[in-house]
Amino acid sequence: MTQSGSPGFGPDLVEVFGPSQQDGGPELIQLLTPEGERVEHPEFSFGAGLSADEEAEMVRGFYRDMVLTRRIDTEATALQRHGELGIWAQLLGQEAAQIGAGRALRPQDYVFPTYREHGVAYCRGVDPLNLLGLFRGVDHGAWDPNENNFGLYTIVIGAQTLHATGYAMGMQRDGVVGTGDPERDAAVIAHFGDGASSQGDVNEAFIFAASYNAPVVFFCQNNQWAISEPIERQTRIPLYQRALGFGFPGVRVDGNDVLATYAVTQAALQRARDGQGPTFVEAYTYRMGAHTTTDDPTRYRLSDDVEHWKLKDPIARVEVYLKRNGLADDAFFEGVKAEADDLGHHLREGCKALPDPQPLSMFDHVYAEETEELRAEREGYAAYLESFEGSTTAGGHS
Amino acid sequence: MTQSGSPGFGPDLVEVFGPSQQDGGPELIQLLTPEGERVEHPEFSFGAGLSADEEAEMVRGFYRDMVLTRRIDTEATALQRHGELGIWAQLLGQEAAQIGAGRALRPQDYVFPTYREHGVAYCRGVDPLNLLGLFRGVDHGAWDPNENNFGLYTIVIGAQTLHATGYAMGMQRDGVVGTGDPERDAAVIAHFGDGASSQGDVNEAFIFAASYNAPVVFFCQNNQWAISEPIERQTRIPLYQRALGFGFPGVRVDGNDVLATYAVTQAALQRARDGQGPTFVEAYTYRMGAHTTTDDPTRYRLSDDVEHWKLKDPIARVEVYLKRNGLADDAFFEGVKAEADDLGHHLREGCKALPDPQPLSMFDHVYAEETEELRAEREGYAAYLESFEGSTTAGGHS
Amino acid sequence: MSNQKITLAKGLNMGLRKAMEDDPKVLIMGEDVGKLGGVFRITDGLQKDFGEDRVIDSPLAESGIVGTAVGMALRGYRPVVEIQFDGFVYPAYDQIVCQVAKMHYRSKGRNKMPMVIRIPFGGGIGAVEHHSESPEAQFAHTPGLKVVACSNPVDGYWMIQQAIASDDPVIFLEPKRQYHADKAELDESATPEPLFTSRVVRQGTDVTVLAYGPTVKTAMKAAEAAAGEGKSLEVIDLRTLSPLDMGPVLESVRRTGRAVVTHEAHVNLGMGSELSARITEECFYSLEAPVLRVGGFDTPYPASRIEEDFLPDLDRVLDAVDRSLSF
Amino acid sequence: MSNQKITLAKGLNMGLRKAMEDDPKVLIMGEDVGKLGGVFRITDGLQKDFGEDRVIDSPLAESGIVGTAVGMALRGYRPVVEIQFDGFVYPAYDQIVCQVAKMHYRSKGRNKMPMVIRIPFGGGIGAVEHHSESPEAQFAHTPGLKVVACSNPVDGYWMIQQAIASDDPVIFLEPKRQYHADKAELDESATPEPLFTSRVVRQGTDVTVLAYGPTVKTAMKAAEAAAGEGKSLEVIDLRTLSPLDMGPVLESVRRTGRAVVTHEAHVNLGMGSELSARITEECFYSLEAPVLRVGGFDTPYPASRIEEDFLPDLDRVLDAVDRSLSF
Ligand SMILES: Cc1ncc(C[n+]2csc(CCOP(=O)(O)OP(=O)(O)O)c2C)c(N)n1
Ligand SMILES: Cc1ncc(C[n+]2csc(CCOP(=O)(O)OP(=O)(O)O)c2C)c(N)n1
Ligand SMILES: [Mg+2]
Ligand SMILES: [Mg+2]
Repeated sequence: MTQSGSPGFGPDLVEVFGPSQQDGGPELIQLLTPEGERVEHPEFSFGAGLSADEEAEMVRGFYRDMVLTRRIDTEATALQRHGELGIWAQLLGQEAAQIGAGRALRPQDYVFPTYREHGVAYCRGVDPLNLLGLFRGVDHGAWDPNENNFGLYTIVIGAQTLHATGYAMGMQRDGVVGTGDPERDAAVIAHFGDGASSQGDVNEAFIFAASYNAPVVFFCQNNQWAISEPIERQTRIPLYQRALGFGFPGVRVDGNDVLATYAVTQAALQRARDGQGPTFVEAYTYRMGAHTTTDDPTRYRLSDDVEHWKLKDPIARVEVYLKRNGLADDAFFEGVKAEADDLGHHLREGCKALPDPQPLSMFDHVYAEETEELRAEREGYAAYLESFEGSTTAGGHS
Repeated sequence: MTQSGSPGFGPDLVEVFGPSQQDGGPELIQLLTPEGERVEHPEFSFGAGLSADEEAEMVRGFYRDMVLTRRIDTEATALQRHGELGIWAQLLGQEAAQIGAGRALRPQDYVFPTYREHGVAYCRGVDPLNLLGLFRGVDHGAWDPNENNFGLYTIVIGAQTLHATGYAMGMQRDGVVGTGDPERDAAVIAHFGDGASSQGDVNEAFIFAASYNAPVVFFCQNNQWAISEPIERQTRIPLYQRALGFGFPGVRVDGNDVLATYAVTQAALQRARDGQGPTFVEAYTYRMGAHTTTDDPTRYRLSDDVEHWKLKDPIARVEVYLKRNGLADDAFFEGVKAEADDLGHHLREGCKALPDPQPLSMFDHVYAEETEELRAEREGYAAYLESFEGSTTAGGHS
Repeated sequence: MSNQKITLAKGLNMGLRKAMEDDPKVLIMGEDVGKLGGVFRITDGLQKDFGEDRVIDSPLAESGIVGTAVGMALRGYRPVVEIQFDGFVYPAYDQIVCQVAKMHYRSKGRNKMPMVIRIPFGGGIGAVEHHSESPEAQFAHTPGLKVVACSNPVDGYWMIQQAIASDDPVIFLEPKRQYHADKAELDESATPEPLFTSRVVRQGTDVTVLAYGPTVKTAMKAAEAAAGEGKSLEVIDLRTLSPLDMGPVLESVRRTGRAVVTHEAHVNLGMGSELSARITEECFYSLEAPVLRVGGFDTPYPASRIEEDFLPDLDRVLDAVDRSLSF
Repeated sequence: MSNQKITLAKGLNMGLRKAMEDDPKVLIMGEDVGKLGGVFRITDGLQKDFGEDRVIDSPLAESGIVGTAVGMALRGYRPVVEIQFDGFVYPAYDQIVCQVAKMHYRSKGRNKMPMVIRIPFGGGIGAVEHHSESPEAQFAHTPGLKVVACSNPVDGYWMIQQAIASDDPVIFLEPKRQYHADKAELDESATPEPLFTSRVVRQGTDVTVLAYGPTVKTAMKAAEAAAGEGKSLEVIDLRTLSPLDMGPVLESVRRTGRAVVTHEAHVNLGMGSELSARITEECFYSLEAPVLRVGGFDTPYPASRIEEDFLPDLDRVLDAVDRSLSF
């Protein structure tokens, strides 16, 4: 920011996206550099209270999580190319943000994802095959949201942030906030993107969460793009500062640094569980792939930028760190690779085997208590379908 | 604010509405105290560049404006009590905020009001009788918005802030922003309330205005209440700080101080005209009356508060100031009173004389280019009405 | 408890109170629902008795109210949302049609959405713009929602409880000009009819008049007036708009051969269109005349001084009855 | 300029370009409409040629887009708003029905609202939830809006220009699955029919089939197939949904005595209801059968693997034709 401005109104806010921004600026919380070096941060730390072994075990776990998550993504992308999925929303480059956030959760916490939270789903124990169903077009979400406290993917941008806030208000009423019992106290995490931050719903979620001091963490993956719209279109100051206007804390963490993302999210969730209210976490990252498999980012962004961000790969830095410090041996890396291959196999075979829904299932679950008129419609269509039985084509004329 | 908090997230935001808040807190910009004393502010001043006479003339003008505005309000309230209006949204107590803002405008600026901006309407030269039409139910707005650059009242909370932003974007495209020509450069002012600040639309307006650096002043009259909801329900930090999260300046001005409101709004408008983008002005004031004539505030607020705010009356302090400093004589005050009486007469007589609309006018102006089907509907209804002509009652059966 | 004479406002208030007593998961959310008791006082006294955690005053944001209510419902609560006036439901429209309506479907029945969205609707109260709308057709067009309209104090009492007990989201329309208009005797020990049923409220033989919410009274008055002229109107209070309970309607029209539908909503694409289409499909050979529709004109709601011209009244209903009879 | 074969996407793109060339007040606003040219490339190349001030990439907020477009229109511009997919119009619903639709009325004609809201609509593209909706009935129910749907490349070219030239707000529906489906020859020197008119696209004598947008093609295929079976269908492309152009419809139904309406929107309270009601009112004595409706079922839009079961196809249209003929 420049420091000149009109009298009385403080500094003018121009040029906030200077070159320093590409690296997240001075406010970026980082604990592991792109080069794989551990660094200190005055406020947040990773591994406090853990033995060196425990800590190494956790980092290896993150590494494994990220590799498997990336494999889910690359397999799904390939499946889409082969026509097995209608579309796929890639998370390439956002593995650390998602694993850091996902691993900071406790079982009793609840997650409201967007359509790109494959890594978080994985952390919650959702079979990734279930994610594919939606993109294949066999259903709108195959997992039971209440089994792993992982809500369904939400496609209408930002809508889920209000659900998250309301859910958190429900937790307050259930007495599972601020009791001091770590098994009991719970929080909600709401995922959304940088683009979503412009939706009225998201800003209303901030207002409600602040007004009721709801135990919710607003976890924004700022991957710099909303399809073709750059972050500059949504905000002219660093996005995490949005929270300040609503009266709760906002922080920017290096979303490609799994240690920092974990540490920050963990602390934010704990704040919420303790009854201290909402926090905004901006995970500063980059969408390395296309928006979805139908998008063509070459129309709107420079390959230079992509190259720049390649150097910050979230997995590579952990690998370097583990290797350089002798925290994992070849067997470990080979083991993870083998696991990933198995997962790939599971996805490829499983995806193709996903059964197409029965036409009449279209009428299921419209209501908890089905209406007469819907029943009649279903029966009418069933009779209509039966009228073609025996004829060579599905329909008489097509 | 207390200064303790969770590590890394800054201070906890509790108790932000301590007792100091009732007076607007240290950030309140004030140039004329409730006791009628002029005070200095490091950033804003009133009367710079004016001779003492000119300055006194302006203050007397404000006084007159406020008295007449209050008279519009009390007459309309009385007319409602007498059944001449269906409802009335009183502005009692908000005269300084509205006159300060209204007088800071240039003719080429454009105003987007709520339903309570009677004082601003008056400043724009809208015949207050036209305001009554809407509340009487004879139309949805009788004035020509383009005659005085004063838009129609908007009832859906917050909707007009987006219109204001879009209008300001239009001004940018018309090349009437930042040219340096004071006759040419223009800005928009968007009025809204503290309650409105929670609407998605208002927050989206902030985002669009910031993103395009639109020449718009967001002028919020924080009158502490949205019907029965106190300001604490909408925000837990001072409202003007909302702007900080969107990357543009926000200030809190004493909305019962016409000099300060004028000075601050004038500066904010100038910023906009100069091409420096949006500003948020929180005019800190109090709704002395009911929300509307159908509201009963005794159900939800303490008369003590009302008493407290009575001491800050926006007109009384100017009167004291003018008198104490010998800037206006009895003749002046009597003149203003006589003018107010004339205005009252105009409103009483005019209101009762406002013609009821013709039933068939209901079909007018639905479209710029009327449709066949609407024409047929109108004709059908005209024929239907005619079928009763000559019968004793309007309808045959009622 | 002895029977008492109550208004619609009172019936709704008592029904809400009963539902809150019966089930601690029932919550009320909305603007001014707390100390003020809502601008129409429908929630009067409830916050005092059930506390701020169950009667939740909200920030001024309808999408926020409905969206957080979705979250509450996901957590196992049964939120009853008050929209202050019909014209202010639109900021929440996205949450209602994309989230509330689809959550159960999307989740294969794993997430229930037991939410009631109360909307005071219709005109005739001399209000300014946006305070007299009739948005029902738009919700009835949306699968996943159920839509009902009460027309009288006793129905108000029972229907609100039934709507709250429903595991499906219910758009609950309250004819605001009836809130304090007429009193009726409530017998709290009675057994109400099921929620999603229509009811013949006056028997007749010549023309079937279909109404709901505020127009039920209009239709009854028209039937009264018509009787004086020797015409026998059967009046049906539809009560449920989605699903429609076509049974009583078809039975009636098969007898009378004629139907008039009346509502305050715009005629074009209003409930009357759907009723006309269905009646014609089902009773084609019984119909002596096309189904006629009497509703709000296809203009924005006009200034209130001419709203009585916009709104269907007994004369316009009778005019349609006459046109039907002379077909 | 010589005639050329174009797709619907191209027709719309050319029409937008022409409108922007003809009138400097025409602006385009929306998500990704700039460099990307929109997710369907309908605005391809326009930002490059007309600049960022006229082809305005917006923040991700539909209410914001429409609301600022209202302001632009008040300032004298003619904004053309792109909504990325049908299912994402709802966050802007309030601005559309309360502001866009009512501004001219409220202001007694002093504020015009020459805005076009383009919505790619309908299904059949194998998309995920919210990308295949048909929201037209809700807009057609709203006085103050005009609603049209194009069905082919040539209409796309002309209708978008006519909509932009209209001083009233127009909801402009584009059948997204037709964007790149078929090509047609465009003669830029032709004189188009007026915007708010329906068109007989195939003459016939036995049953009138009414369609618009994506179902026009379905209806044409059905007519083709029916012809093989000796049944003569007249197909009308409605083109305008509000106002309806009932002239050609009534003329046709009076001849055929039978009508089938087909659209992708839910049948309940869909355009078919209104057409059924009006046709029955106007042609009561000519009708040999009730108007039959073939549309999307009254369920949320299903998973795409079964969307072809949800959507009306030529078999379901022919089934309705047969039912109509055997009445
Ligand atoms: C209300 C709404 N508008 C538009 C869209 C279309 N759309 C899908 S994703 C997207 C961009 C989202 O960007 P961001 O929030 O940054 O998330 P990201 O995709 O980058 O993860 C858009 C515009 C939508 N899904 N919902
Ligand atoms: C979208 C919408 N919701 C609800 C209302 C009903 N309503 C009218 S005024 C009001 C309170 C507004 O409070 P505030 O913004 O503080 O303005 P004030 O009335 O205090 O001037 C409410 C809830 C409305 N007009 N529009
Ligand atoms: Mg993004
Ligand atoms: Mg207020």
